[in-house]
Amino acid sequence: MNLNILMYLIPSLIMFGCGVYGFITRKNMIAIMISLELMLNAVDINFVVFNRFLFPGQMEGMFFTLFAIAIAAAETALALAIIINVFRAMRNVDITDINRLKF
Amino acid sequence: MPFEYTIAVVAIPLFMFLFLGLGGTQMGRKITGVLGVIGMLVTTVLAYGVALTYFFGTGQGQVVDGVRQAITVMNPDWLSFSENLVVRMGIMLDPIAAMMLIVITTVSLMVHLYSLGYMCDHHGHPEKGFQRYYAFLALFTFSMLGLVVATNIFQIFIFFEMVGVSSYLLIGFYYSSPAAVHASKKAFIVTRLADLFFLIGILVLSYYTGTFDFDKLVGNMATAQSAVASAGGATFMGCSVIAWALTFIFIGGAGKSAMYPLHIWLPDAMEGPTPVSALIHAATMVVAGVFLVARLFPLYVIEQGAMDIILVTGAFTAFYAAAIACVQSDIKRALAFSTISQIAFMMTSLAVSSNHSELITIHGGQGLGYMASMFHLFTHAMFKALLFLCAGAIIHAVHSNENSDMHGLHKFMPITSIAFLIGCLAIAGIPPFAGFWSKDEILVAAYERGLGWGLWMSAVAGMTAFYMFRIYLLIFFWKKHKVHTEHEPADQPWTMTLPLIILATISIVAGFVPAAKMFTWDGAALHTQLNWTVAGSSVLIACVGIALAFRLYYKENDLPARMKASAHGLWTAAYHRFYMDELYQFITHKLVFGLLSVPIAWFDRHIIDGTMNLMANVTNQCSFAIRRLQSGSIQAYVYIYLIGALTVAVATIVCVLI
Amino acid sequence: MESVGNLIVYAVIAIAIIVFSVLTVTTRKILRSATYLLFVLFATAGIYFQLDYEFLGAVQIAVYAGGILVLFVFAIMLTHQPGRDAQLLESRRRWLGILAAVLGVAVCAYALFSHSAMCAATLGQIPDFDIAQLGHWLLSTDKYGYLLPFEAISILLLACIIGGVVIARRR
Amino acid sequence: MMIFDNILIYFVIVPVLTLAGLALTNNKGIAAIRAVAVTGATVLVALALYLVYLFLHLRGAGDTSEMLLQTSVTWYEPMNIKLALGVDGVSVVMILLSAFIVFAGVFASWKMDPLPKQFFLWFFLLSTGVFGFFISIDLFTMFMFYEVALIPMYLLIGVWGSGNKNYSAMKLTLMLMGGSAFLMLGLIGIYFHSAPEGQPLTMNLLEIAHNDAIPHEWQYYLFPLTFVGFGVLGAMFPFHTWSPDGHASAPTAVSMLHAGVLMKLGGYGCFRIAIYLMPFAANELAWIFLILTGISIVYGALSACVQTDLKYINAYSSVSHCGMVLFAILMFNTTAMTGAVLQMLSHGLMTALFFALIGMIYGRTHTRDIRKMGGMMHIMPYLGVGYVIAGLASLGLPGLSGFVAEMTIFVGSYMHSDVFHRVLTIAATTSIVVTAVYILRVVGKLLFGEVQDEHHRSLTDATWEERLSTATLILSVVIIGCFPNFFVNIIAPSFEPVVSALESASHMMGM
Repeated sequence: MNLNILMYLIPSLIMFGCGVYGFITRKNMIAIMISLELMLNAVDINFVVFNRFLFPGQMEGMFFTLFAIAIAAAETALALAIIINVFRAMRNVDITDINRLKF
Repeated sequence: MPFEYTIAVVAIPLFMFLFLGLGGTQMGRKITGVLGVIGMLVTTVLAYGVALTYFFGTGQGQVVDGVRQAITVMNPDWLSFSENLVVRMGIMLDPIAAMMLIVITTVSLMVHLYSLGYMCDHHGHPEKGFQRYYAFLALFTFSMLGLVVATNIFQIFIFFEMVGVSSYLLIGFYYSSPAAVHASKKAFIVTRLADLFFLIGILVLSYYTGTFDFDKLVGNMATAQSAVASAGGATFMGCSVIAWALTFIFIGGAGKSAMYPLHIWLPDAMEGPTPVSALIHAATMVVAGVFLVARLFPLYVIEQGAMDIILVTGAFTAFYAAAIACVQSDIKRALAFSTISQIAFMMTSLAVSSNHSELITIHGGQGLGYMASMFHLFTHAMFKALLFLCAGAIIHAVHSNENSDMHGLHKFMPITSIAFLIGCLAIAGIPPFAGFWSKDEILVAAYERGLGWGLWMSAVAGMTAFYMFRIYLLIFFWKKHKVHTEHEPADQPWTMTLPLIILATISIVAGFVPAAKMFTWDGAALHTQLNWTVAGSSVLIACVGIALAFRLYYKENDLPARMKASAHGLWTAAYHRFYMDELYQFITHKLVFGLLSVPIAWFDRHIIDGTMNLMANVTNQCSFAIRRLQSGSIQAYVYIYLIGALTVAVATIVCVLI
Repeated sequence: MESVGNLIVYAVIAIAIIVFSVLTVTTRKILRSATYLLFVLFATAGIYFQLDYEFLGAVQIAVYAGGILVLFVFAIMLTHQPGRDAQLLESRRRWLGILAAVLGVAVCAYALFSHSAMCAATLGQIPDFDIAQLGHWLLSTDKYGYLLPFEAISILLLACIIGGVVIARRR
Repeated sequence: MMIFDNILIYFVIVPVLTLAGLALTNNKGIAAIRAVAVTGATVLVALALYLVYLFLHLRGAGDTSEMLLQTSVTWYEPMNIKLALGVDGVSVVMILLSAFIVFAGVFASWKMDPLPKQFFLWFFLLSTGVFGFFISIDLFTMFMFYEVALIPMYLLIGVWGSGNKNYSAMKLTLMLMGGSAFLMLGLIGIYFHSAPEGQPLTMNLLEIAHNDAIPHEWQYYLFPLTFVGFGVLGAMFPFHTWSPDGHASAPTAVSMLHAGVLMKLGGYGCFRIAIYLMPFAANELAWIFLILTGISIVYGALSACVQTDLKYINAYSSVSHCGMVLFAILMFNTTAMTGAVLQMLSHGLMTALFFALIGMIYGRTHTRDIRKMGGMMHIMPYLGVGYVIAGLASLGLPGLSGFVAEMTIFVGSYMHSDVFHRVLTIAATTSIVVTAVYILRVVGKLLFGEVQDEHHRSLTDATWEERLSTATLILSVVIIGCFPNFFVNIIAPSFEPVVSALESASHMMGM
C-alpha cells in the first residue's frame, strides 16, 4: 500500500474541522487562538503535501509554509499581547464579556 | 451768515452725540450736561443766523421775482441704487426748513437747559445715565435737523427712522421700569409700521417718477405736474399710482404725527422724562408728519384724492383727541392728546388749502392753509413745549402725574402757574397770544374750503380752550393742596425757570412773526388780513370754553362728578381712549402672535423639522435593522462566512452533478 | 510499496493528529488544550520529516512548538483565573459549531474524493538541496528567489515586535 | 511658480500656515496658540484690505475684465480640472467680510476650553475652505473648498458645542451634505455640458458662461439642483431647519463664522453658479424660488417673534435675512443683486456680532432663555450697548449696515413692474416691522427691566478681548452703514455679466 496524497490530506482536513469547531464554540480568547493555530497548521500541511506530491520539482509550497509559520508566530505574539492587555484592563478574557468597544 | 453754516448746525449735534456717547462715562455728569448745553447753544446761534439770513437776507439769487428760492447747500451722493435713483445726503434750505431749524434748535436748547435741573434728584445731583441722556438728546436733535434739511424723500425716510430710534431710546430712558420699556417698544413699532407704508409709498413714487429729489418732484408746480405726468397715467384699483404713493407716504407721516388710528403710541410715550416729551412728543418729532406732507405739498395739491384722505383723517383726529383730552386725569396724557389734536389741526389746515378748480394759481386760498399750518406748527411748538416743561416742573415738585395729587398749586409755584396760564391762553387762541394768530388763519382756510369744515374746526378749537383750562384749573386751583411728600412743592431752580420764562415770552410774541411773508409754500409772500368774522367767532368760542372750564373746575364742586355720572358710558370710553389700545393689543397679541407666529413656530418645529427628523429616523431604523448582522462577534462572522462558503460549494457541486 | 515502518509512522502521526486535534478543541482545561496542541504540532512536524522536508520540520518544532506554544502557556498562566476554566458555549452554539465543522469537512472530503485521480501521484524524487541552498533562494531575486516576501515578512515581524512592545507596555 | 505671484493664493496659504503653526504648538501653551491664531487672523485682515486696495487700483487703472487677478494651474489634465483663481467685486467684499469675521471669531473664542489647539485647528481649516471658495472660479475647486468649509462644522459643534450638540451637529452636517449631494449632481451635469460639441470640456466658470452650451432642457434640471444645493446652505425655506438647532448648539465663534460667512457661500454660489451659468432656466424657474424665499423672509421673522432662546431668535432672524439675500438675487437686476451682496455683508457682520454677544452673555449667565434674564444693561453695559446696536442694525436703523442693504433690495425688487414681483416685494417689506417687533422684544426682556436672577448681579462686563472682538464688528457695521457707496461701487459692476446674460436669455425666450 502506498502512502498517497489523500492519506495526508484527511488528517489535515479533520484538523481543520476541529479548528473551525473550536473557533466557533470557544469563549476564551486564548482557546480561540489555539483553534486558529490548528487551522493554520492544517493549511500548512496541505501546502507541503500538495507540493511534495504534485509538484515535487518545485519549492513554492515549502516556502509558503515557511513564511506562514513566521507570520503565524508574529501574529500569535501580537494577539497574545493584546489579550494580556485586555485581561489587565478587564480582568477577563471571555470574548462574550468584552463588548465595550462594540459599535 | 453764509448758508454753509447749516452744515455745522447739523454736524455739531452729531458730534456731541458721539462725543458724549463715547466719552461721557469718562467725564463727570454735571460736565457732560454743561457741555451738551454749550454745544446746543452754539448750534442754536448758528441756526438762527442761517434762518434769519434766509428769511431776510437779500443775497445774490436769494430772491427772484419776489419768490424766495430754495437753496441747496450741499448734496453729495450717499447710496446709488441705479443711475437715476440716488440717495443723497444733502442740505437744502427753504422757508419751512429754515423755520424748522429755528423751532428745533430753540426747543432743543430750552430742553437741554431745563434738563440740567430736571434730571436731578431732589438733592440736586444728576441722575444715573445723565451722560446717556444728553447723548440721546443730541442724537435726536441731529436726526430732526437732518430731517428738515433733507433734499430728497429718501433722506427724509432715513431721518424718520433715526428720530424714531432716538425717540425709542429716550422714551425708554428709565429702562428699569417695565412701563417705559413697553411704551418705547410700542412707540417704535407703531411708527415703524407707519414707516413701512412710507417706504412702500417711496418705492411707488420713485419707480414712477424716477427720482427721489425734491427739486425734481416738487420744485414748483410745473415740476410737480411733470412728475405726476411721468407716471404715464398708470392706475391701480381705479386711482392713479401717484395718489396711492402719496396716501402711503401720508400714512408714514401719520404714524409719526400720531394721526388716528396710529396715535396710540403717543400717550404712552409720556413714560419718558418730561423734557423729552416736550422736545420730541410735543414740539418736534410729532410734527415730522406734517412737515412731510408740507414738503410734498404740490403733489398732494395735484392728487386731490390723497389730500381728501388727509383732510378727513385730520379733522376726525382733531375732534377725537380733543374729546379724550377732556377727561384725562394724567396731566401729561392730557397734554399728549392735546398735542395730537393740535397736530391734526395742522394736517387739516394743509389739506383744506387746496380747492379743486384752480390747481396752478395757488395764491390766496391754496397757499393760505399751508402757511397757516406752518405758522401753527411754529407757534404750537413753542407753547406746547412751554406747557410740557411746566408740567415737568409740577411733576418734579409733587412726584406724580395724576392731577388728583396736585390741586391748588398756584400758591406754591406762582412762576410755573403763570407760565402755564400763558401757554393755555396761547393754545386756546386768545389774542394776542401766539396761538390765536395761527389758529385763526387755519380757521379762515377751513371756512374757505367749506362751511362744514370751518364749523367743525371751530368747535374743536372751543374744546381745546375748555380742556386746557380744565387741566390748568385742576392743577393750580380746585382745592387746597395737600402736601404728601416730604418737601413742599415749590418753584424750581433757575435752570428750569429760565426756559419757562423764555418760552412764555416767545408764546406771547410769536404771533407777530410775519408768517404770511415767510412760511409760504413757494417762497412768495402771501397777502393776508385778519378775517374779523372768523377771528371774532373763534375768540368767542374760546371764551365760552374757558368760562365753562372755570364754572366746572375753578372751585371744588360736584358738578363734574354729576356730569360724569350722567354720561358714564361716554366718559369711561373716552377715559380709556375709546379702547383703541385694547384693539391693538388684540390685533397684535391675539391675531398676529396667536394666529400667525405661534402656529408658524409650531409648524416649523413639528412639520418641517419633523419631516427632516422623520427622514433621519427612517434611515436610522433601517440601519438598526441591518446592524443586527454586524454583531461584532468574530465567531458569528466566521460561522456566517462558513455557511456562505459551504452554500457556494454545495451549489457548485449540485450544478456539476446535474 | 512503502516500507512498513513508514506506514506505521504514518499511522501514528495520522492518529495523533486526529485524536489530539479533537482533544484540543473539546477539553475544558485551557492548559490541557495547549498541551494537546503541542502534540498536534509535533505530529505535523512528523509529517514534514516524513515528506523529506527536514528543515521545515525543524522550523515547525523550533518556532511553533518551541516558541508559539511557550507564548501560549505564558499567556494562559498570566490570564488564568482559578475556577474559570474555558467554558464551552451554550449547547445551541455548540451544535452549530459541530454542524459547521462537519459540513465543512464533508464538503471538502467530497471534493477530495471526487478528485481521487490525484491519488495516483506518488512520492517522487525531490531535488537535492541543503540549507545553504535554501538560504540562497530566500535571498535571491531569480527563479525560486523569495527576497520580496522575505523582506515583507521582515517588516511585518518588525511591526509585530514594536506593536507587541507598545501594547504590552505598562502605562 | 506663477501661481505664487498671485495674492489670491495666499488667502489659502495663510490659513494653512496657521494650521501648521498651530499643529506645532503645545497643547497646554494657550498663549502660543492664541498668538498663532491672532497672527493668522491679522495677516488675513491685512491681506483682505490690501486686496481691496489692489482691486480698486486695477479697476481704476482701467482693467475692465470680468475677473481680476486670474491665474490657473492644472491639477488633473484628463478632466481639465484646474486651480483657477480670480476675483470680482463681489468676491472681494466677501473675502473682506470673511477676514473680519475670522478675526473677530478668534477673539471671541479666546477662552476656548477644552482643547483650544484643536479648536483653532478646525476653525482655521474651516476658514481655509471659505477663502478658497471665494477665490476660486473653477467648479471643481469651488466644490472642494465648499466641502472643506462644511465638514469641520461637525466637529466644531459636536465637540465644543453646548446643549443638544450631537443631534444638532449631526443634523446640520447631514442636511448640508444633502445639499452638497444635489450640488455635486448639478456640477457634474454642468461639466458635461460645459462646452459645445467637439470642444474640450471645462470646469472654468468663465469659460462655461462664455460657451453658454448648456442645453435649455438640461438647464431645467441643473438649475434647481444647484440652486437648492446652495439654497440649503443659504437657509432657504423649507431647508432651513438645520439653522436653529445648529446655531443654538454651536460655540460662539463657530456660530459667528457659520452665520457670518458660511451661509453666504450659499447666496454667493446661487448667483455665481446657478444663475450665471444657467440664465435661461433661471428666468423660467425663478418664480418658484422667489415664492420660497419670500416665505423664508416672512416666516423666519414671524417664527423669531415667539422664540425664547436667544440663539433660536437669531437663527430664525438669519433665516429671514438670508431669505432676503436669495430673494434679491432672484430679482435679476443690478440694484437688487447689489442689495443682496450688501445684505450678505451686513447680515454677516451683524449676526456675527449677535452671536458673539450672545456667547458672551451665555458664558456669564449660563442660560439663553430670555424669560430668565433681565436688566442686563445694568450689569454689563458694554455688552448691552453692543446688543442694542446689533439689534438696531438688524431692524434697519439708517447709519448701520442693515438699512442700506434692505433698502437697496427693496428698491431693486420694486423695479419689476408686474404684479407678482410687486406683491412679493411688499410682502417682504413687512418683515421690517416684524423684525422690529422681535428685536425690541428681546432687547426689552434681556437688557431692560428688572434683574430677574439675583445671581446675575455679580456678573462682570466684557473683557478686553471681547471688547476688541465686538468693537471690530460694530465698527464694520457702522462703516458699511455710513459709507455704502464705497461698497456699492465695488459690487455693482460685477453684476453686469450676470444681468446681461439673464437679459439675453429672457430675450431669447421672448422670441
